[in-house]
Amino acid sequence: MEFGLSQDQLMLGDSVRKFLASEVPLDTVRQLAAGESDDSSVWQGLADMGLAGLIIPEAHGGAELGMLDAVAIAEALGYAACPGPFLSTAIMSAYLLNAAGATDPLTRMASGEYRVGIAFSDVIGSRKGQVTEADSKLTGQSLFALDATADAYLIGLSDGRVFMIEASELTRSSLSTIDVTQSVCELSFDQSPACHVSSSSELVWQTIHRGRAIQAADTLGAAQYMLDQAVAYSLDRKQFNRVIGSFQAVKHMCAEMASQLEPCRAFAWYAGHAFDESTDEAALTACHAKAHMAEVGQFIAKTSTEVHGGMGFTDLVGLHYWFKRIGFNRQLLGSPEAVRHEAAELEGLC
Amino acid sequence: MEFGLSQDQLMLGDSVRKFLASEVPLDTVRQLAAGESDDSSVWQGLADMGLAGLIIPEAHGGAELGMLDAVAIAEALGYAACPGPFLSTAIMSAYLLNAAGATDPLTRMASGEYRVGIAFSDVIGSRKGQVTEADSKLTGQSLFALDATADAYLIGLSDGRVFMIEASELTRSSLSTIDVTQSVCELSFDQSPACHVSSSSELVWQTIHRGRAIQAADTLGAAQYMLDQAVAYSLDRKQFNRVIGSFQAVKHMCAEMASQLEPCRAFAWYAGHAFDESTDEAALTACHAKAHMAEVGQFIAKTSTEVHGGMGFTDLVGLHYWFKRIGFNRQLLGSPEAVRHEAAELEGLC
Amino acid sequence: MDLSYGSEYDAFREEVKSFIRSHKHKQPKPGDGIKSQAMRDWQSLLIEHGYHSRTIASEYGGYGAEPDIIKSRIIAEEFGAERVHRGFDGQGVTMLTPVLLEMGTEEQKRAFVEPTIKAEMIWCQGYSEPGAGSDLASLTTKAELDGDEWVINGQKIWTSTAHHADWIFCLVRTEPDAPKHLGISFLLFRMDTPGIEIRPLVDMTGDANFNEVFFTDVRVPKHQIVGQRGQGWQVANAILGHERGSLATPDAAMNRLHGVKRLMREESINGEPIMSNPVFRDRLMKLEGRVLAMQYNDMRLLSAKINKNQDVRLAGMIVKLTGTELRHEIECLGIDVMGEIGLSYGDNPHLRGHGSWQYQYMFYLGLIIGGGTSQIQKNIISERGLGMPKEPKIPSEKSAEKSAKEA
Amino acid sequence: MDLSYGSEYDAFREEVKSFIRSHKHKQPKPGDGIKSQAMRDWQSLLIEHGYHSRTIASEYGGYGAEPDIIKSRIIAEEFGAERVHRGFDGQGVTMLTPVLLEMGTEEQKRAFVEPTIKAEMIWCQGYSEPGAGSDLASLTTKAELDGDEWVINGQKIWTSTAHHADWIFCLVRTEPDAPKHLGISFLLFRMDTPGIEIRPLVDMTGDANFNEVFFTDVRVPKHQIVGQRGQGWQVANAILGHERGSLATPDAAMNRLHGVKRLMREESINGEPIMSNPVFRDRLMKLEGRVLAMQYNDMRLLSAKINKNQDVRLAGMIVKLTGTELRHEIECLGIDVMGEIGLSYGDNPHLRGHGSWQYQYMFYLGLIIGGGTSQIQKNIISERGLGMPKEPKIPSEKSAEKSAKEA
Repeated sequence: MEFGLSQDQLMLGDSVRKFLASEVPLDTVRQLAAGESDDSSVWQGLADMGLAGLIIPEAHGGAELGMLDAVAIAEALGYAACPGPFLSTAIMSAYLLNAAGATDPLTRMASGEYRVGIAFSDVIGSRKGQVTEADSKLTGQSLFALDATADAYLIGLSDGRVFMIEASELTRSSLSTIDVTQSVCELSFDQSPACHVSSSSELVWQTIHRGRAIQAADTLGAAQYMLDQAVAYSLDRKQFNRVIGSFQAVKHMCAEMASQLEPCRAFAWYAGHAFDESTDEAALTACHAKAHMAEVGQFIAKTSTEVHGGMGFTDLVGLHYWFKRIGFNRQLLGSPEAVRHEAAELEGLC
Repeated sequence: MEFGLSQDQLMLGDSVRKFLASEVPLDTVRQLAAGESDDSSVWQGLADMGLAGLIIPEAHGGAELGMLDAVAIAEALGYAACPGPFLSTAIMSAYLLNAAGATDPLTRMASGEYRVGIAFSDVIGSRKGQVTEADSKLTGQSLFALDATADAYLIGLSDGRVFMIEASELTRSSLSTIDVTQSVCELSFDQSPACHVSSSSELVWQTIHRGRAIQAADTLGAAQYMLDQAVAYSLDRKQFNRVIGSFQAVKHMCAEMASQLEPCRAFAWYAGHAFDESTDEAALTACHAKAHMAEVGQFIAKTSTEVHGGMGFTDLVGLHYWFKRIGFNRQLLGSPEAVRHEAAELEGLC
Repeated sequence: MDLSYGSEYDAFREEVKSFIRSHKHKQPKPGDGIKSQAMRDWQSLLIEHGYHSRTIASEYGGYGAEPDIIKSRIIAEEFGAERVHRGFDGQGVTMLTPVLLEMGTEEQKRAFVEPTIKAEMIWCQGYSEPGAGSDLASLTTKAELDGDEWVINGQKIWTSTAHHADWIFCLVRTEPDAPKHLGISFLLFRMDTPGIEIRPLVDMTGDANFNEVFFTDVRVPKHQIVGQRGQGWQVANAILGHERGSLATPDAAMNRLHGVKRLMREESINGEPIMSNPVFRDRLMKLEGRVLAMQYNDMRLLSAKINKNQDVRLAGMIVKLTGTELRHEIECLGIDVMGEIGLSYGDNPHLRGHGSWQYQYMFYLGLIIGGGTSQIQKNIISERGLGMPKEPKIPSEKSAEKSAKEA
Repeated sequence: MDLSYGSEYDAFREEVKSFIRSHKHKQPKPGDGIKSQAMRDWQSLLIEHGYHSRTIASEYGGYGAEPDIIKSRIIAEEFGAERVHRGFDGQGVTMLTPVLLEMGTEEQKRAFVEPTIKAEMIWCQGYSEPGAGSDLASLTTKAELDGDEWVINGQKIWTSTAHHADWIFCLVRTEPDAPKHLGISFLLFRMDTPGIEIRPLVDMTGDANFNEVFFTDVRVPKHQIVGQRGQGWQVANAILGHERGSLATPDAAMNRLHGVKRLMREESINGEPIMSNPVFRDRLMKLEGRVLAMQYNDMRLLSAKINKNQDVRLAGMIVKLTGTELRHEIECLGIDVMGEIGLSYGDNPHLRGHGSWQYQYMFYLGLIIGGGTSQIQKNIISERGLGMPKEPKIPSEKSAEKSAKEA
């Protein structure tokens, strides 16, 4: 019996953390925020480490690892507020395409040269005019598609069917959100030719739940960063002749953050593991992990900023990029309220 | 422009507080808890001060005062965890009977000799078999009727009609709850002769909303007592060579209690005033005051107990009688969730 | 309980309404800056009619009326109801003017008050420093007397409108050997004095709402001090009281809550308006209860200004803490009900309310921190409001060293 | 990640199951007290088969097995699943026995361990005092040596099962002049010693879950001390670690959460089951997420006991704080969903779950406070878990007086 990451998983996480610490410093995020660069070189770097092909079968050039490995990596990516389409291309699209037997793009995805974004809003909860299909041609709009610079997109229709469409066949406009590290866009289709990938509603939901488990781990990492920074800042910053970390109020704020956050680590691990073992409660666990981590993350994002005082509010320490990443993960792929409602449905409570 | 209690209202509140401090000490509550006495002598004392007839017209022996006066008194009663049917007889029944023109019992109610309990569960939310009426005879059961030793009861039917029935015409059994200071009972009717009082659904709801405003004020008083006790205890109790009130954690717990509680005072006043002025939003304000005060009260009940440490958990300081009174007010006449739902309905939001 | 203002004020209210009707076309337009002629003209017009600087003596450029809180309230209500520009309200107007009138020399009053209230002289505030935030009295920016001039070196932070300001009112340490609260002086000087560098301070909203200001051998005439040497702390504290109350008004919170209601009616998911979601509706109602509590608390505070016998110390003390937290949560609900659309920011075409929800969510987190963090507020409430003991003094390193040396 | 216990444990699990099947009819019945023969027989049977006192050496009356956390877990799981009595678990068993085995003399081990684990000798704990709760080291109950006897005077509080106990293990101050942590000794003595008075301490639940115990010239043989004079603090702290973890197990929390689900399915209002109320359902799901987090955290803690390389210091440290608060909130939801029926208590015929909701709601507030209040827990987490500074020392009055005298 061993609950936790294996030696290999720990080493994988460590190597990603080291890479990110040296190759994706805060400046990278700032350049992205200033529109001076995009996430392509970061993504190529991650792909070179094998992250783009993480769960892709070896036969298609991937590492054929599991969701628990992915969780360990997502935590590291969140900790660094690392840009790039790990969630969309490396997890959601790779999983869905492979499971649907549409394996053609996988090799190029594993190498990092081909990015497949995700447009599943119609599945999760549609806002306005849904995307419709006739004769393998799509018409309509898809909001908040993941990855504004993908080469192709998987479009989830409200009936659970999934189509793939090349970026060249649609109109795309990037959408600004609070979080510059995770790009989204609006897609417009007008009789745009698309390729049928799957008709399994079950598959599209399995994909979404995997995405949610990854989001939970990403928020875990981002929140851990914010807690670590809060403790470090409180031990450095002096007011009233004392480091502020010696005030009981500040100590208790940090203790409350740690108390909420620490159990989330085991939770995120289990959420990954449940998919690897295909346990019955994998979907339910992913919903709960995503919703719970969203709430804990929000508390920590606010509290860590408060511990930093005015500095937390400025761009000087850059803490707000993590604050916003946590906020982004909260709303995308289902708000906490929506996901808890799904959890209740999965349990047959409503 | 003057927002607050008048000089007369302040004096009224003060005289009640003084009376309660000397005549209704903690021992009274303990005797009640031990089943060694009932609330009749306390109620006679309050009636002698004019509280039983507070809102009853002078023509029927009452003081003909308003809901703001009643709020000021309810706060004092809550502060002392004072037993007695102020809510049921002096406010709800007195208001309803007078408004319905059923003025016969009012004089005896004002003198304190006649108590009229309230059985409105069927109106607020029925649990099981509702009370039915045929030929002015009631059949069925009513749960959690206010006042286990009343001389008569007002029974609210689910269609909003109200009947009055003498205690001798029904079967009654007292129901134990956490709060020994406010008595409730179960009533059973079997073709029991009753007297029609009103067919106005509006009137029964107006009565309930008044009751809620009074509950809010009662909880305000009880919570203020718990905050005052927490501060006093923290300045007395020493640990680690310091009064615990000098620890920032304890100070901040008290500051948080005060921050939530202090605005409730103005809220409770306004809730009473809104009825006196018959403003359109009186019902809505009462719902909000009741629900908000229930949440604030719960926080203070828990936090004050925590400040008292183990002492708060024991019966030695008796703090738990206030804890339970706050809990009682929370659930009776509509839980916070139910009352907020009603507020949303009153605003036309659902 | 009497919530009417009395019939004697009805005429005054009519007067205000009539002014607004006939003059509101003259108010500055959204693009007009604080230094525009439109702003100055509007400001003069308001003062002339007594709707700004109402109680400031006419010899200093004000309207010269007796203080009347109800009249002030009526003005605020009517301008608010009609959404008409209330006039320029910079820190020179709200913070410096009251202190000059109380503690300035006659010369200073004559020189500064009129141009300040007429928006001809824009001020910024130089209090906080990177190492002196909550513990403001630890500030280290120093001013040394060199002949007839102060020579200032150091750095300030959180200086809003520094780039527009003509002048700064600034706390500096002039008596390095005095106990820390007694070594501070309050200086006034021009922002174009050589040696001043302004760096915009971008914050989490993406805007530069504040600045850092650096002083290198900035030379200031000796007489440009308010109060005596070493009295700066008292001078500043007289003003700080003015600042804190205005950060979180319950009426603004109620406006935002109504904004959330509109959002919940207008936004739909899977064809259902968000308002039909009972979980969000319950959160909305919970917040409404809290806002109502703060609104009635505010009426109680207003009442206490008019009726001197009402004790509202605690009721006033909790406003900043409770109000800013409440507002932050209202903005959060606004974001949450929109789902993914709630993430929109910047030039996103799907923004609702011009992106105000995310912006205000962050800005109010800033306000929770600024003007006395929630932790400082709780200290104040427990100590001054509830009579609990102050944090035990920890000997400063300096004095610890000192006593070590003496021993 | 490997959540199986491995095939080598399957046989052991079968063995436990088989024992339970064939013996469970012998377990004590609900009415049987801790001193009943049924309890003692059951206790001996469990020890004989290695399901209680499993790792205690057979020379001291235990089963004498090597420690095996997985076997212990399997025993717990199987007894839990079948709801079979786990054996007597009083403070003598859980707290005193480990310390005797570690720090007692050979004579003490032989005299006390076997009767204790066999439930023939019932113990109570004498640590807390009215003036020494969170600050336990401030205890003032004193023991003075008079010839060959300690003479004890003072008072203890929070002494559970004092009225059933044969013996007490007790912290007393024996070295009044030593620094406060170094002046304490750990004594064992009979509860029928003259001079001991027990007063039941009724708590908010209405039960007397605890007692006050008063000592007046209680005379105790000198050798009934564990460890040396003045070592009592270390002895006690070795035991305190054992106590805290068990207050809030996530499995029990999940059981209670399922109880809330049952309530919500079974209770109706206006003919609608409460489960159809989305607001309560959302609260239920929120709590379920929190319980799951604690359950997986618990699996991580178990794993770290088996796999020595896993660091779970922080994960273990937060269990008491988070678990008790969570449990309190679950009980609260149970009350809230019932509306007015949730108020039922005592002999009310409408009680659900024998009144457990209100009882546990209060009892868990007691647990939030007891065994280290939430404030103390947060101090520990921030200091030992996050490496933040200790609260600055405030000089004690005594030492302040002392230095004043010396000066």
